[in-house]
Amino acid sequence: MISATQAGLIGAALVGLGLYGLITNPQPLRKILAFNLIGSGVFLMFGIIARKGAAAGFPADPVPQAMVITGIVVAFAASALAIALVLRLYEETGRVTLRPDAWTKPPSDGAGSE
Amino acid sequence: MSDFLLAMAGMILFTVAVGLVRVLGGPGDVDRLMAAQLLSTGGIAALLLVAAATGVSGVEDVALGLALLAAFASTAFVNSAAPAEAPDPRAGNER
Amino acid sequence: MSVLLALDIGLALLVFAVAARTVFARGAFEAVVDYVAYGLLLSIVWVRLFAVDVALTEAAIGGGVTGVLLVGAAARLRGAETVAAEESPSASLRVVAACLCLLVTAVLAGVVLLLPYPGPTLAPESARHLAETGLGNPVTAVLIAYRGIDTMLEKVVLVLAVVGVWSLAPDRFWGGAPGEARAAQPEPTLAFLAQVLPPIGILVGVHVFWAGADEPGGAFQGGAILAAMWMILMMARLTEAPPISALWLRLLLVAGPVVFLAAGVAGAVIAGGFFAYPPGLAKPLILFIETFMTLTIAVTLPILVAGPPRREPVE
Amino acid sequence: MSIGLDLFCIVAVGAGVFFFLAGTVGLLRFPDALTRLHALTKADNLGLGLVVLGLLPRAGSLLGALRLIAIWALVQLAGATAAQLIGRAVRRKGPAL
Repeated sequence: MISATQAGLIGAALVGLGLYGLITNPQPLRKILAFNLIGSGVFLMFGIIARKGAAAGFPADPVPQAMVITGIVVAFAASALAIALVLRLYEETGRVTLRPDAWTKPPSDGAGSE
Repeated sequence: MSDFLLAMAGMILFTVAVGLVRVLGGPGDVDRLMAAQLLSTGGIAALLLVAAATGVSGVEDVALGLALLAAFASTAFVNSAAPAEAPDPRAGNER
Repeated sequence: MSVLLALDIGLALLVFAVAARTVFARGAFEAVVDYVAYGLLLSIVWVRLFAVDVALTEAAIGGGVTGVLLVGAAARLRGAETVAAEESPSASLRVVAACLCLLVTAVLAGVVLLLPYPGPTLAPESARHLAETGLGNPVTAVLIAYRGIDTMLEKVVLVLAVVGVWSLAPDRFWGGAPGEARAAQPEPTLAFLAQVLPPIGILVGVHVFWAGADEPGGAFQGGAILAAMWMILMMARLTEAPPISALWLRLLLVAGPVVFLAAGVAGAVIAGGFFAYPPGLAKPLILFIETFMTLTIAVTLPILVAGPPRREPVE
Repeated sequence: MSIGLDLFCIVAVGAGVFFFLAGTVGLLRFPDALTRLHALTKADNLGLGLVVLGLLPRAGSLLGALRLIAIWALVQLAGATAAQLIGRAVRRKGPAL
């Protein structure tokens, strides 16, 4: 059971790491990656809950496992949509930034133009 | 015996991962891809060893899936590195 | 046991190190390669958690399909990188963020350490009714039988994601095809791989789907492997993505949820409950539903990776 | 399981690990991208190949053994193709890429 606890601790650490990346990284693509790190950290915590629910001859509780499988697929769909949005933004404007003032000021004053 | 297999799995993973962590900062994108490729092969080997040592069923299928997809990152990279609109005319007769 | 423990600790540290590289890497491409390696390591962790079904999903989606999506995006966003680098947050913000993240991690770690063992579990419940479904794999039973409505709605989410991606198309491309056109002269090496791999991959995909009734595997995993095979054909440009107006494409995209929903409604009429399966017919019915779900996954994932249409429709 | 088979397994798997080690060292120490590629393919082919060889007697069934061999063959295919693609990319655009 000790290995399951480790996986849970790593899950906790991954959530923190992903959160840090999400906050501090200015590039949208990197934010998407960081968000996925948070997601997989949460999935790993589901993993430890499943493992601690081992019973009835199963090495792990199947219900959290099934939820994680569903979660992985949904996380992929969300990432694909997010990436499509970022790419469209880049194609349309030639830059990718989430800073609000970059869009209200004219592009000539530094933030980056073509 | 299973301790030996697990130790070998650990050694492979450790070796390959040390390579990965060093090379990922490395000189070029190509080196990073190579390190990832090596990790993929090493991961498959480690999975097979762990499966043989712990007797969890179905792990071979995971390794099989990873083996099928082993070339995907490199393929996607080469595809996106080459200019996509105009297929390189030299690609066919470059020998 | 002690060797296994050392392996687990090493694996855990490795996962953390690669994840940290994903966050702190300098360039976007570097981070993407890190993330692909991270997905691979994660599937080994799932094997160590005795969740082989999850490991298969992570291997197929995390390693293969997501890798293609991210590498492609990173390559196309190369030009935007230098611009974005100027916008790094100040050092004080970084410190505050780090403290916040440490706090979150500490709380979650505390929760993990305080979890009771043995914890609350639905495993006995799953085991009790497993025979009625005719399945041997409890995870498949949860996905398709006990919590069928979740799985059905998750397929709807996939369809919504496709709608979202397609809606980003400029008006003139609506009804056209995403991605690159088929090449007159495909890159020979890639073409070789794309000709050899799919027959094997289709076999493996169908095997994983079929084995999923009794062993680790199932519709998600099998479908993801099939999806990867279509993607390699498109990457080698031996074939091209269909125009989004193609009727067969749209039918396949919705086939999974529609068949699932129809089975659920039929259950309400015949078996006396929404998503109830008539006794004795459960297993064939579940495999029937799963077949369509596999097809839908196999089509949806490549279409999501291909993105919005980028070519004008051919009249 | 007889001692002979165990010994075979130890030797083969140990040799496989050696090739992974060699491949990694090569990846870290060789001077340019193409030689590093050379080191990488050795680990792909021989490292995994020897590990699979060592595990074959423990596969249990013929089908299990075939699956192991299939995994190795697939990695060979992927490794060979990836090496070709990477090598071409290096030659076309220079190692910095």
